Amino acid sequence: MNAKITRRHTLAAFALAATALSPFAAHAEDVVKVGVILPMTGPSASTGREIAAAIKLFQAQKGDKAGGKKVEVIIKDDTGVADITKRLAQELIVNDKASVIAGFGLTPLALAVAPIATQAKVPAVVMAAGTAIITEASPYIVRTSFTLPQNTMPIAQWAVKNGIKKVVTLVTDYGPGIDAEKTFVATIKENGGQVLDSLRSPLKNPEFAPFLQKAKDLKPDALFLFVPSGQGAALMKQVSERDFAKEGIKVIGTGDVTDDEQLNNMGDAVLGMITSHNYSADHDSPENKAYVAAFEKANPGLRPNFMSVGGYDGMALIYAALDKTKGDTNGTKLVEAMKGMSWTSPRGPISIDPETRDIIQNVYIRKVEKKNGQLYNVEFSTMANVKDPFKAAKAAKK
Amino acid sequence: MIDTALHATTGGESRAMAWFAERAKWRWPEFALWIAAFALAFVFPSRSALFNEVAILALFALSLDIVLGYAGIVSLGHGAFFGLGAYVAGLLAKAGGGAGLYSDPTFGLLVAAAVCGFVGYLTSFLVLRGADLTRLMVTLGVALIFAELANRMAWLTGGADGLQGVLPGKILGLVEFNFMHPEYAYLYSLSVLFILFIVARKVINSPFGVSLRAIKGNALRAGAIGINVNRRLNGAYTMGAAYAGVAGALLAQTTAFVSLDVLEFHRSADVMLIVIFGGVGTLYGAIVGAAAFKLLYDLLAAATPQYWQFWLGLILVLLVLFVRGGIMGLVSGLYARMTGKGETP
Amino acid sequence: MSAVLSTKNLVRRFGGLVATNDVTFSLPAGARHALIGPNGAGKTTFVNLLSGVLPPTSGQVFLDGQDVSDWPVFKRARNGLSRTFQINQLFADFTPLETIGLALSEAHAEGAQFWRRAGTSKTIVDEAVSILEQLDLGDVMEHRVGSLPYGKQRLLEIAIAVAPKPKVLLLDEPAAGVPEGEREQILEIVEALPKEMALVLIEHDMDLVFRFAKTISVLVQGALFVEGPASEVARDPRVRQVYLGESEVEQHLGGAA
Amino acid sequence: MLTVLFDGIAYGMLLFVLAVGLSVTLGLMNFINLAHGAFAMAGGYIAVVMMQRFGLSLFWGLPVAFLVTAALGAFLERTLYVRLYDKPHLEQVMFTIGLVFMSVAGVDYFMGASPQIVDVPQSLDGNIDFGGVSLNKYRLFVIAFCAVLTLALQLGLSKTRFGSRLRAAVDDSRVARGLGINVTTIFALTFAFGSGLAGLGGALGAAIFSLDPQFPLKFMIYFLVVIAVGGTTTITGPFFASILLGVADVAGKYYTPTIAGHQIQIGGFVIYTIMVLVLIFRPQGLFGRAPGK
Repeated sequence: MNAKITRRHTLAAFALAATALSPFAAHAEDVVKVGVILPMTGPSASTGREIAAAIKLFQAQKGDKAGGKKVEVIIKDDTGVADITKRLAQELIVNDKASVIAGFGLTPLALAVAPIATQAKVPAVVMAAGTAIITEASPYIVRTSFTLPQNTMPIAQWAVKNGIKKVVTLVTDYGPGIDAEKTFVATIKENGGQVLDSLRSPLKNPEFAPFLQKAKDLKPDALFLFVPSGQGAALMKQVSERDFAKEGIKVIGTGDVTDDEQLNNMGDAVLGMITSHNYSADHDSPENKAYVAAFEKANPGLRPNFMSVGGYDGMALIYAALDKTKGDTNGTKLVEAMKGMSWTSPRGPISIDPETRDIIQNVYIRKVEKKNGQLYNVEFSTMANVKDPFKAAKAAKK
Repeated sequence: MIDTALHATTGGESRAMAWFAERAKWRWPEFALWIAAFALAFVFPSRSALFNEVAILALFALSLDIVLGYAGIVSLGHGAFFGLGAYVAGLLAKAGGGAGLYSDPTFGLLVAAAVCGFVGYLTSFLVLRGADLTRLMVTLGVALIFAELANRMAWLTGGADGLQGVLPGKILGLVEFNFMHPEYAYLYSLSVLFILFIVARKVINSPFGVSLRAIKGNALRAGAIGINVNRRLNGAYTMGAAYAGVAGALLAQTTAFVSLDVLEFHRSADVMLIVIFGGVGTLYGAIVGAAAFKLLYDLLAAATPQYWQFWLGLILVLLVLFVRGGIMGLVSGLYARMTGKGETP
Repeated sequence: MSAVLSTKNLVRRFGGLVATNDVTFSLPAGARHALIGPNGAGKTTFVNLLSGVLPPTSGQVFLDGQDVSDWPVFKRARNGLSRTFQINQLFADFTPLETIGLALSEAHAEGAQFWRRAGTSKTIVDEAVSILEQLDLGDVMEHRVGSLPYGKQRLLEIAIAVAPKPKVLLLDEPAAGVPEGEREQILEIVEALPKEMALVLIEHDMDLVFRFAKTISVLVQGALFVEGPASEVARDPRVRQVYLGESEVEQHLGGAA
Repeated sequence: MLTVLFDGIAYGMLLFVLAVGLSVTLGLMNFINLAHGAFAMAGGYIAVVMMQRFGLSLFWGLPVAFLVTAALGAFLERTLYVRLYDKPHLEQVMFTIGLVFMSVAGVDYFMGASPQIVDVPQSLDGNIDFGGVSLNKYRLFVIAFCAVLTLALQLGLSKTRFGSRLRAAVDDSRVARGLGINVTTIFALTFAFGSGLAGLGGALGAAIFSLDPQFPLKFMIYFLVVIAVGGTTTITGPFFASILLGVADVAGKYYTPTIAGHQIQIGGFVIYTIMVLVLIFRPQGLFGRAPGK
């Protein structure tokens, strides 16, 4: 009697375990799964949150149908650790039969997934990571965020035009930072400028003071800054302490530094700072006005930043590709459909370069100003249809 | 009195021999555990990527249990060897380009073990100075210096972008790693874990292993009976380092990628947590702890991707408040009750 | 007779305090020696210097004629210098069997073997069992040491030190804390130790000292005060004055006379 | 050059205020409290809430941060920590890491994942010239504040009855108990005070580093470094260790030696290399006493 009950219990437990562990075996033919892998916890959590919010907003606005099929988004947290990203990608493709994977908060996370995308022939839409080389790692990688050379070149050219001759660069010491540094330095040097020093601060570094002090002591015309999304506030706090303006040193950077999400927290010290970037929440277009309003309504207290539009446009691209293939989820066909796709995003007109699968977009020169008591990056100059300069230079050499 | 004692020796020796044999005997839950572990590959092949992570983590935890649980060296920098092993195996597989000796996975494991064992032996001399807090910080410092070196040597390691083009060859020249079949990678990692576990179990039950427990139990007495305490600890630390290197190598081979986070602080901290969580100085604690930790994480992260850390923290806190000796403390208590014996020695 | 253990001008200071003051001392093989002195005379420090637990500030220690002053504890132990501690130093999670097995495998230089199971060497196991039975630990040899009664633990403390058959054995208050009824057993065991083993007993209990020791050293304020055959030391008036409680000495002298 | 020293000292002073409580708990109760950083984070967020929600200035945020975290510390000490004093170190590690995880996720839940910034009061904004060197007013304030605090701590420890009892308890808690000193109460008060100091440091530091839920994990290593280098038996030890590390860290990042035409960034190595070297040559820390007599 007792034994029987125990055995029945054991069986039940097994069955339970089996359902918990096995993939959802039955899935209807008319569902397309999009596996999104983002850092939702850990140091890069804010990137993940912005993108996840944008994806939810997109689906709330546009519905869950594309190419005649239901699009189901599965969001996973990789905590920003590469081997977990890779495993999640593998599970999403093998178990959940995801037709597209997307997300990828940091460069190594995207690169870790590249071999899988290639082997599985599944499109990987990069919504955040910004090192130039990523799209070269697999023919199935398509990017809707930006590349750092793309965002850096315009500010470098702006600096040259505005009579800046001597510069110091300070970037975070990892892939994107080095990309930004190289692009900026090359552009300045090509135009006869002088780079006094190139400083790199460790990725995990709460204290920027010594680097900033060194930059100040070198007395350049301008200091160029790049830090990843999330560190801008801390950096600008310390920049404002140093009083660069008094020494006649202009502080410029990519828009990562004056990240919309944190801009309001940075205080008046950042007023007047000039940066170049692919997106500002202040971008003046009906698409963007609607986007910002809807985003802030769905996420009170959170302003959409450039990471969020990467996620939003990534979804737009996936939907459009599915529409074009009429719901065919063959990865090669999807990537083909994505190539050359162009549409108007909240950030302005964008398209996918058919050659490199990287994004072509306008890059704006902006200045931090106060509007209705809030700080915004106000765009005042546009560089239209910028291709990733890194790959453009490579193509030119060939 | 002595005379009577001498006469009373009948049977004492055989009883003693039997006691030693009994203590090292394999018990049924052990067989059950390993059979279940191998069976998982066939029952749930689709979750094998997760199981593979568990197996690698278990081996990593096992390596720390040798150092922490048996040699009693508190290390908060064991990730140094894990990362070193991963880079060694990754660079080898990259150099081999998917074929030949360099890309041979077994060769990669052996070289990783040798390199990490050697570096472990050298660093063991630094680590053995001082008490718990000092050792904690020296190991941590060494690991952080390693991480910074890997970051600086981007020409070799790929720096912050990670090491690309890691192409491990066929396992034993027969089976290819195939991401559509994560169970191959899992079975590979699990087999390595199993073999190294048997080796560790044998070593722990050897006179050397007994002397390690003695040193941990009472270093003063251990020295007074003629044990060269430092030399034994050098040995244990070397072994732990080599094991950690193999775990790192497995990660590099089965994910075909190495990034800087193999050397990050959180690896060392997590693995220490896992060993304590599972139960220190039990060997199985490392394995059970790794499995419980990963599966818990997987469940919690699926349920609440943003706030899983809270629940994991709560479990750790409750476990310390209400259970002694981690999961193995719980398990051996239950086992003792089931078999009606006292606690297993 | 040459000395198995000796010291030359041995000094140990702790800051300003001189715990061992210029001690030159020698112990012949097979000695039955007692080291006595009032509280704080530096007896335990002296034993720690002999066994290598503490390094000397200056002076030398010789074991079998060899200068071992900078040898660590384990090396002296391997060369035949064994000791017990005033406070038990045992492996609480071991069994007595395992403990003695370990001590023996170290003595046989098999302690670093890692590729055979402990307990497979029949000579060691047999020897361990016979030692345990001699010291009345046979019936508890499979019990956890931490759970043994204090008296048994004290016996094990001696057993560990005796097991490797040392040339010199330092017994630091072997009967300390042992209930009255069990002291006799410890004394019998000490008395029955092999003749060729040199023994040094550090003890407060004068019954024990005078029953056991053939020679005695008296340590006062870290320095050797008096040294000589037990009967002479007992009669020495300076010793009476400085150290021995008058009544106790009288009692022993009365007994001896 | 002077500015580098100045920045380093400011950084070191902050580290000291953040870490000193941990040093005392470790020395006094031999308890490894890895959750110490969580108290610092709590202090920082309390200051943020005071300033953002209630519009108070940082000057008010500091004492409130101190008091609230001290109360929190006292509460947790009495309810949770007290059960762990007899447990092995490793279980203390697991327990306090568990607390860290809970605090990280908890703060994330209530305050969000993005970094918070504390505004410096108007009067401390900007720089002043000091003999040709321009010094940041807020950092100057941090140095002055921490220096006064350290002096007060040192005086409190050496001159008051409580201080002498505390020293006795740290020296040998068994003997102190025997002398009729109520070690339990002393410890509870010290723990609360140490937590309060951490909270204060968190609030002070929030205006220099940004504050986010990862704070306890990010700074855990720094705290441990300070204590390992400074030793746990005094408060001057951790103080000098903090200053040493602060200056070394800042200088290591400022000066990049050029070897064979390559700039070598030593910034990432300096602190850890110093620590490892110190511990190899003085395992009990630079200022710690050797264990035993």
